[in-house]
Amino acid sequence: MIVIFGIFLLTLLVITAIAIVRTDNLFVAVMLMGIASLLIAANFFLLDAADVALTEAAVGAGISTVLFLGALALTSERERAKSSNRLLSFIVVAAAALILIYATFDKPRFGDPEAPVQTHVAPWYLEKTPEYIDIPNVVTAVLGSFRGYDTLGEVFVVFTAGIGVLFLLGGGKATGTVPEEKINEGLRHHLIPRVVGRILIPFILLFGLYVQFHGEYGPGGGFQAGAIIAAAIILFALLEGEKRALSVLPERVLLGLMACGPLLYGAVGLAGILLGGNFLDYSVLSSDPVKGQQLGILLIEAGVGITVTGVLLGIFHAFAARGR
Amino acid sequence: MYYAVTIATLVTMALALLRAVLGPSVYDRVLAVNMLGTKTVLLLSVIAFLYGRPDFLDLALAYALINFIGVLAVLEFFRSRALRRSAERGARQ
Amino acid sequence: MSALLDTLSWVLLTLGGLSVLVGGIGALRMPDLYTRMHAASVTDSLGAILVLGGIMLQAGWSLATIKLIAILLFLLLTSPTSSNALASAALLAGTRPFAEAGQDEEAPK
Amino acid sequence: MELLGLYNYWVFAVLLMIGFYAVVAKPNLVKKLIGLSLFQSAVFLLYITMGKVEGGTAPIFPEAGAAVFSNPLPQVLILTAIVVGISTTALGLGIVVRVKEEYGSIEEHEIQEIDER
Repeated sequence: MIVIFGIFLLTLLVITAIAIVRTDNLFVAVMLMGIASLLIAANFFLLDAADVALTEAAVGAGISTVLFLGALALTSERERAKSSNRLLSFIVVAAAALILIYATFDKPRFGDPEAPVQTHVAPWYLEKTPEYIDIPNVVTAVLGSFRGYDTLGEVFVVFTAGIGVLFLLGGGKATGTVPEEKINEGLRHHLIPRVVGRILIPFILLFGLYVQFHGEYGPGGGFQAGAIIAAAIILFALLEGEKRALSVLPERVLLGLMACGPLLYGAVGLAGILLGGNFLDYSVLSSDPVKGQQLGILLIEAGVGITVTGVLLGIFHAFAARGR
Repeated sequence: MYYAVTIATLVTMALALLRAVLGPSVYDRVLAVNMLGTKTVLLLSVIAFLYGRPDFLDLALAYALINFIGVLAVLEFFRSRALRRSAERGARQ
Repeated sequence: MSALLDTLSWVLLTLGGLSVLVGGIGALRMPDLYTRMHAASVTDSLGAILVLGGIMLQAGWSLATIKLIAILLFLLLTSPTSSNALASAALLAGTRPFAEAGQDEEAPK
Repeated sequence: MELLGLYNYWVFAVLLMIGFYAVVAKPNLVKKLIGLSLFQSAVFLLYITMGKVEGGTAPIFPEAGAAVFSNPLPQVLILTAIVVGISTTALGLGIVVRVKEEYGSIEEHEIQEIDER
C-alpha cells in the first residue's frame, strides 16, 4: 500500500516539474518549486530516509523560497524570450530519457536486500555502530565519524559558496530608488503576522537546538539544525526589517560564525593527531574510546551547525542588502 | 483507518496541486502552496504512525514551524515590489 | 474503555479525512480567490484538529502526544495567519471579491 | 509488481531530463538555475531509492524490535548534498544578480548581443 502512496506522490512530482518548466512566470515557478520540495520530502520519508526528509524540510520549505524570491526581486519576474531550439532540445532530452529508462531495466529490483548497494559497507556500518559509537542514529554516526572526511569536505564547500556569494554581492551598493527607511520597515505594519511570528521565533530556535543536540538519537544533526536556526533569524528579518536583524546579529558576527564552524571541525581533527591518533579519529579524545567518539561527533556537529547557520544567514543578508 | 486518512490527504494534495498549476492569479498559487504545506504535515504525522515510528514526528513539527516563513517571504516580496513600482512611477514624473 | 477510545478516534479520523477532502474540492471548485481561500483555510484548521486529535487518542499518553499537541498548536497559529496575510496582500494588490463588484452570481472566467 | 518496482527509477529519469530541458532550452538564467535544482532533486531521489530495503525502516535504532534497516550511506551523502546544493544555487543566483546589474538583462541571447557589440 505504501508503495502505491509513493507512486502517487512521484506522479504529482512529475506533474509539478512539467508545470515548472512550462510556466513563463518565474514567481510561479518558484512557488511550484516549493510544492516540489514538499512532495519530494514526503517521498524521502516514505523511502525510510527520515534524516534526509528533515533536511529537505528545513531547507526547501523556507530558505530556498526566500533566496529565489530575493533574487527575483533583484532581476525580473518574467521570462521575456521563448525557448530557443525547442524541437531539437526536446528530441535530445527525450532520447536521453528513453536511454535512461532502458538502463533501469538492468537495475536490481526496488528494495532488494541483495542488491550490490546493500551488501558493500552498509551492513558493516549498521553492525559496528553500536559497538564503536553506541548511538542509535546510524546516519549521524556515519556522517560524523566513519565518513568524517566527506563531511569536512562538504562543510568547506558550503563555506566556500558562502564566501563566493559575499564576494559577488558584498558591499551592498544601492540599486533601488526606494527610500531606505521604507525598505527597512519589513512587515512591521502587518500586525497579525508580526505578533504570531514573534511568538513563533523562540520556538523555532528551540526546535533548532533540539534538532542539533538530539541528532544522535533521532533524525537531526548540524545540517538540519543550521538551516532551521537560520530560518528563524530570517523570519525575524522579514518581520522587523533587515536593519534590526543586523543589529541583533551584525555582519562581523556572521563572518565569525562562518569561519568558526570549519575551524572547530578542523581543530577536532587536529586534536585527534595531537593526542596520538589519526586525523578525525575521535577515539583518543577521551579515555573511553566510545565516549571519545560521542564527544567528537557532538563537537563536529556543532561545527557543522555553526557553519550552515552563518553561511545561510550571510547569503540571505547579501541578497537583501543588494535590494536597498 | 490510517490508510483512509492518508488517501484523503493525498487526493487533497492532488487537488491543491491542480489549483497551483491552473492558477489563475499568483495568490491562488500561494494559497495552494500553503494548503499543500498543511496537508504535508498531516500526511507525515499519519505516516509516522502507520510506520509505527512516532519518534519521526519531528519532521511534521519542522514543517508546521517552517512553512510559515515561505508565506511571509512572499508577502515581503509583494510589499517590496509595490514599493519599487511606486518609486519608479515617482521617478518618472 | 479502550474500545470506546478506539471508536472515538476512528470517528475523528474519518471526519478529519472527509473535511480535508471537502477543503480540497472547495479550493478547486470555488469561483474566486476569496471563496477558495475560505474553503481551504477553514478546513485546514478543522481537518488538522480532527486528524491530529484522532491520532492522539491512538497514541495515548507518551512523548508522541506532546509532539502532536505542539504540531496542532503551531498549525492553529500559522495556518490562519498565512491565510490572513495572503488575503490582505491580495486585497492591497487590488483583487476584489467578485460578488461585491456588482457582477452576476455566475462564475466569471 | 515487477514493473512498479522500477517506477521510482523512471521518475528519476523523467525528472532529470525535465530539469535538463530547462537548463538547455530556456534562455532565462534564473529558469536555468531552477532547472538545475530539479536536476539535483532527481539525483537525490535516485540515491535514496537505491538505499531502500524492503520491509526495512529508517536506520535509527528504535528502543525495541525492528531488525531490518535501510542503507544509511546514501542518506548521509544526500543529506550533505542538499545543504551544499542550496549554497551553490545561492552562488549561482549571486552571479545572475551581478549579470543583471552589468548587462541589464538575464536573457541569454540579449547578453550575447551586448557582448558582441
